[in-house]
Amino acid sequence: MSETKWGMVIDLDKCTGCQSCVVACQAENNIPINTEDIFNQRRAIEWIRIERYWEGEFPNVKARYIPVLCQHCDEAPCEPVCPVLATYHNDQGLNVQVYNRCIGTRFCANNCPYTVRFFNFWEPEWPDSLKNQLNPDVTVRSRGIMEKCTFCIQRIRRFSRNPESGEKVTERDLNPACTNACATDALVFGNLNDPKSKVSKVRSKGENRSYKMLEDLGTEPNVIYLKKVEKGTKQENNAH
Amino acid sequence: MPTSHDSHQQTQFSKQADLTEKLVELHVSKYNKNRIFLILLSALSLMGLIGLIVKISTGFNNPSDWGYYVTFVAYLLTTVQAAPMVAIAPFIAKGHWNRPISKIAQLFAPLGLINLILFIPVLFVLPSLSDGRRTLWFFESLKMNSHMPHIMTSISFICLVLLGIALLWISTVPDFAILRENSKNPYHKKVFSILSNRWIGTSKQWFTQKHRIGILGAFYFMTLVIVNFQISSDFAMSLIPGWIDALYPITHTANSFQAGVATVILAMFALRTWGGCKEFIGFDQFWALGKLMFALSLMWIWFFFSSFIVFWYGAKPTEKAIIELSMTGPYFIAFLGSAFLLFILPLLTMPFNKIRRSILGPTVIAFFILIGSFLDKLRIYVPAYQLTEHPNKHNIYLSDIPKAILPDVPDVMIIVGGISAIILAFTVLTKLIPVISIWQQKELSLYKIHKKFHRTEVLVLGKPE
Amino acid sequence: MQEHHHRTDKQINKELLSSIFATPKWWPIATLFCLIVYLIGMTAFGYMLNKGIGVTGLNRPVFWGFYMVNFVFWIGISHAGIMISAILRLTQAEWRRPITRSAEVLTVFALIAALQAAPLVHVGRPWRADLWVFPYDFSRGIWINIKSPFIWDPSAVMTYLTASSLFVFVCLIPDLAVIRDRTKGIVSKIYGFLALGWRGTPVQWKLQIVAGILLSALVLPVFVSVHSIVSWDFAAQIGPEAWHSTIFAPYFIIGAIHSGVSAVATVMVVMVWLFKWDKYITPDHLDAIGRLLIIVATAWFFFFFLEWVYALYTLESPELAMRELQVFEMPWRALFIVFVITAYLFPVPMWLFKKVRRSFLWMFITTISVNIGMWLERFLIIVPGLMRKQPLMFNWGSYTPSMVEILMVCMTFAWVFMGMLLFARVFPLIPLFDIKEGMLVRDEIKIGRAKVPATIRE
Amino acid sequence: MFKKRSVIGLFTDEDVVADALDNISQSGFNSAEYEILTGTPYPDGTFGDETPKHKLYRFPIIGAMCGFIVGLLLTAGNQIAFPLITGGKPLLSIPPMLIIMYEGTMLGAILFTVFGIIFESRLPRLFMGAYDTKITEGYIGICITSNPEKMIAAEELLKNNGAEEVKRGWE
Repeated sequence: MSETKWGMVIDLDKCTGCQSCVVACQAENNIPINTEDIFNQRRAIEWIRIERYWEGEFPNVKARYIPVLCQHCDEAPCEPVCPVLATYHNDQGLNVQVYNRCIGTRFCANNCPYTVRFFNFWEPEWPDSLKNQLNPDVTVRSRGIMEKCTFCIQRIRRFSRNPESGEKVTERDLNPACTNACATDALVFGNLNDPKSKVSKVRSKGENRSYKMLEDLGTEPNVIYLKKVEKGTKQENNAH
Repeated sequence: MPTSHDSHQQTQFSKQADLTEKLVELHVSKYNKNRIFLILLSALSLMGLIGLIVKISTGFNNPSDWGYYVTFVAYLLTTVQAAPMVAIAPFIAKGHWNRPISKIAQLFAPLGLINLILFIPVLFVLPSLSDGRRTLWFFESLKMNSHMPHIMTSISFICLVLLGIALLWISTVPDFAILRENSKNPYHKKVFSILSNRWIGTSKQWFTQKHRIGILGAFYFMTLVIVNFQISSDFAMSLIPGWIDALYPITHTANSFQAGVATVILAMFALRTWGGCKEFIGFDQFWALGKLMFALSLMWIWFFFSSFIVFWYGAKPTEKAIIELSMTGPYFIAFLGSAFLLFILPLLTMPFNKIRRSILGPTVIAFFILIGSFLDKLRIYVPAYQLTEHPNKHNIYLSDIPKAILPDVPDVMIIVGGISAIILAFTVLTKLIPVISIWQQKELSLYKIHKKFHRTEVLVLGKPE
Repeated sequence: MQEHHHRTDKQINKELLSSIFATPKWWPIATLFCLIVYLIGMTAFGYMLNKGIGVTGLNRPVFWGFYMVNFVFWIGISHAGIMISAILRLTQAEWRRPITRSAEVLTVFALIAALQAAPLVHVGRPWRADLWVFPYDFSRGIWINIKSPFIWDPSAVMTYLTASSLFVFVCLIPDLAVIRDRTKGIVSKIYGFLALGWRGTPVQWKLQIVAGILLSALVLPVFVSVHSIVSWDFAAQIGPEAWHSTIFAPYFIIGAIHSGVSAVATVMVVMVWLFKWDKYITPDHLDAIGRLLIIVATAWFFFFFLEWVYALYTLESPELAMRELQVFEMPWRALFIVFVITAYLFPVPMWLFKKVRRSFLWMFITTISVNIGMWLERFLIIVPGLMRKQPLMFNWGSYTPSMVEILMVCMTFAWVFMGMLLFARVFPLIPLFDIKEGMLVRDEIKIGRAKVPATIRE
Repeated sequence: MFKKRSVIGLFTDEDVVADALDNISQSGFNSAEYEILTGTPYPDGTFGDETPKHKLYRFPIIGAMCGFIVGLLLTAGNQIAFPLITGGKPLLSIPPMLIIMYEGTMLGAILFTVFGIIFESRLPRLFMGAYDTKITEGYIGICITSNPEKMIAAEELLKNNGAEEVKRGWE
């Protein structure tokens, strides 16, 4: 059991569904532009997406937002099915994807219950004006391979490298782009094994509202969701 | 070539006549040496009856006491009541080798009565569907009667037994006619003439006879599958929370055929050694059944592995729990035993012609397969009945695995007594009904001819339409 | 009852080698047509190779489509071949004799078609996919993941392909000798080389017969394992809830036998129509295979029923949603109805009539309909399963195949027809020596006036 | 082996062949020197010859063992050589190994069987020796292979025993 186990807590009570995390992720991770016809082909790539569900009947309809990203499961179904070991579990609890090894059987994508794995159906293209904004730390994926949320592993690497070059490394450098972009602090990232880390604190605070997505599949996700607080329920007081 | 045919024509009548004589003689000959044996058997069966009474007196409130009992009922279903399949399947496939042993297999059908009696207490043990468990009867959704499993299973069980008795009777009618002619005792004559149901052997009667046997056999097969299906799903699977295994009924049935063949092999061996049927039950039968048994054990492991790999790979919490419950957990020994006896042992022995083409080889393997299939039932049924009193049986999780329990004294008494009762009943039946079907033997002698082919002796097998 | 045409060896050689020495007029045209369709499909593949998987109809979450369906279908077809010949050899059924070879050859070509259908073409980077089976990037110490069903697949399919091709070759040797003796010059040399100098000594014949039985016994377990493993590609997954069922292995197997035996029957009819071998493949053979089909089809239907019952038994929302999609939503509903009718409700009642079983035309129609149904069956298992993966309705999708996929499906069919035609051009599709042996061991028993057909056994 | 010569006689009737074989064996040719060639598999001992012996059954067993071992080494070695945790499954998981080992076993068994068939039936045979294409037309041939000086006797023997045609060949 290694001391670091990266994880995320998503407080649905704070999520406003503003999609800023999605935009930040697209910018950080060199995700190809999802044009209209790509959307119509149902081949859009968004490593983190906001799923919107309607609850109740008119007139009192409630909109529910839930940000879904790779859950970095401890017992990830996507890992064992890859014939070429292009995806495996590293010692920091991350579910990593090795682009060079991937041959694109799309087996992992089928076996992911959260459908958060994406296939490059086309060669990604950017208009010349945007070519220079690509993130140099992140590979530009070619066509025919899988990709998915990495918890911005490039930032984790930079953070853990902890350069002696004097530049000061803060929590913000570690956080994935989505977490930093979240206006309401709904996403909290950090080391789940370290009780002093912010993520552990938030988790323990919201213990009674916490759940994992599709828990009965036993995939042991490292992304913990905190239930939305209904008005007039006793959860309300210990929500904030 | 024509010469051989003519000679065959001439000998035909005399051949048939002395074949009949020989077989009748074999049937009526009283071999009394096994009197002590019979007394012993009846004593043991009596002990079993006592055990049953004791068991019932303890009441049905605690299902986990009844685990071994239900296992035994399921076991009898998969051995004794599956045995007639040996007679049915090759008959439909127009096989010749099974003619001498078809009656032996059919003799097991009426023994289902014993199992039917043993089955009655199980109905009281099985909880009603009102505890909200998953069930094939979709209790909640279809607003079914909460005792659906009890009712339906009893119906199909009774059908199975009745079909078995009918099958035995119909296929014995011509032999009864022969006995009617050959018995001196007027009382016997009367009984046989009733049983033989005015059989005089017109070609019409033979025609209907063939079709009756075929149809009854097909129905017996279907009913057997259905009963296996109901017992395995309603009396085991649905009691284990979160166990969704669409294949288990099939595994159960396949194992029942395997055990049924094993049962018949043992009976054949007994009759060959002590019943004086040496010249009718030969290598061919043991060889063919041995092959069949081997094929069925390969089938068993295939079904088992297909279930296992899906659970192992899916590794949902419930699936892990099931694997621990029925394999790696409390009943690990039983699982190991069943896997070894049902698959590994046949695999290591049966491929070799020396063993397969002998009398003793298949018999020994059959004996071990019977033990193995009991262990195979045990590791499923016993925990299932421990779980019915599980604290959280209503949710799909199987939070804590129960400890293994051993059979108590009444259980052992019932199991030993039941088996001896089966043997006793079988022995008695062999006295009443010719163990070697006379008409089948005669028909066989028509279609199976040894003939000279240039310099060598060949076997000519006729395949009537 | 059965009409027997007794033929001398000379006649048998002449008539059964007619496909080689007296090639029919239509042969070049038919082969050329298949070749053209095949090349069109190959062009489509090249286009996909160039542009990427995007040219197909695949999307998220339906990552597997026509290619996988077609793969499973052809694996299924490939099964009957060996199944028929092996089972019938082991049970020493006389009516096997004229159909074993064609069944085995069908197996080989269907397997190659399956390889063309999915594993090598449907991946994102085919130029790397061929490194699966071998240690992958071993120079960098990176190996394959044997836990993946996609590694079990190649191991099983390759074993099966090797086994069945060797099976065909071994049973071909005596017939190759026959052709060797009928040809001159270089052609004769080639056939002689393939025949390995066969002379027909008792030992050689003995081994030939033993080999038939022994190889059958060895190939049967392989054939069972192959389709089980293919089914575990799906059943082992927990993503698509509807796939995660233990019954898949036997269900796929029995389905494969159902479609495959029908395919063999179709091939029999076609052989009679094209090569006029009606003296060797008689209505009796069709009758026998028809009876077999009734049993197989009913067994398959029982498994189909079981799979449904236990899907409902789970009472899990994605399962129910998937079944609902299959039965109640267009166009899936229409496909489902067509599938049930063509795969069972139409052919099986037909086979109950002796007239149908003994008529070439009707057997052709019914067996073709079975295979249409079985193709749809695979489609209705794979695609709806992916469309309704999990309770997260936000990700529920749909799928429509693109032209490229359709062309590549046609390509595989063209490949199999072409393969059979080419084989028939160079090798006998009906095993000569088996027929000759059949003529030799055929006998009859006179009982009174009746003549019971009989066979000589050792 | 070039010392040997061989001669073949063609027959049509099985019983004639059987008698001929008797005479040949009586007139000092041992069973290694003559063999029957047929275009059809006849039941054992049709011509009164002893049933041919073969050791085919040991081949698949050896092959199965080899295949099993290879499969075991490949799968186990593979998982140990490149230890990556996937899906929380044990590093050395048995069930997948079983599947591939099974395939290996069957492949080994089948390859060895085919090899055994070819080996046991003494194929490929480089020199056809005395042979006639009529044999695949239903004629039954008796081929006598022996020292050159015994050829004349053999030819006579075959002619006298009702051979329709006698040909010489090389061995």
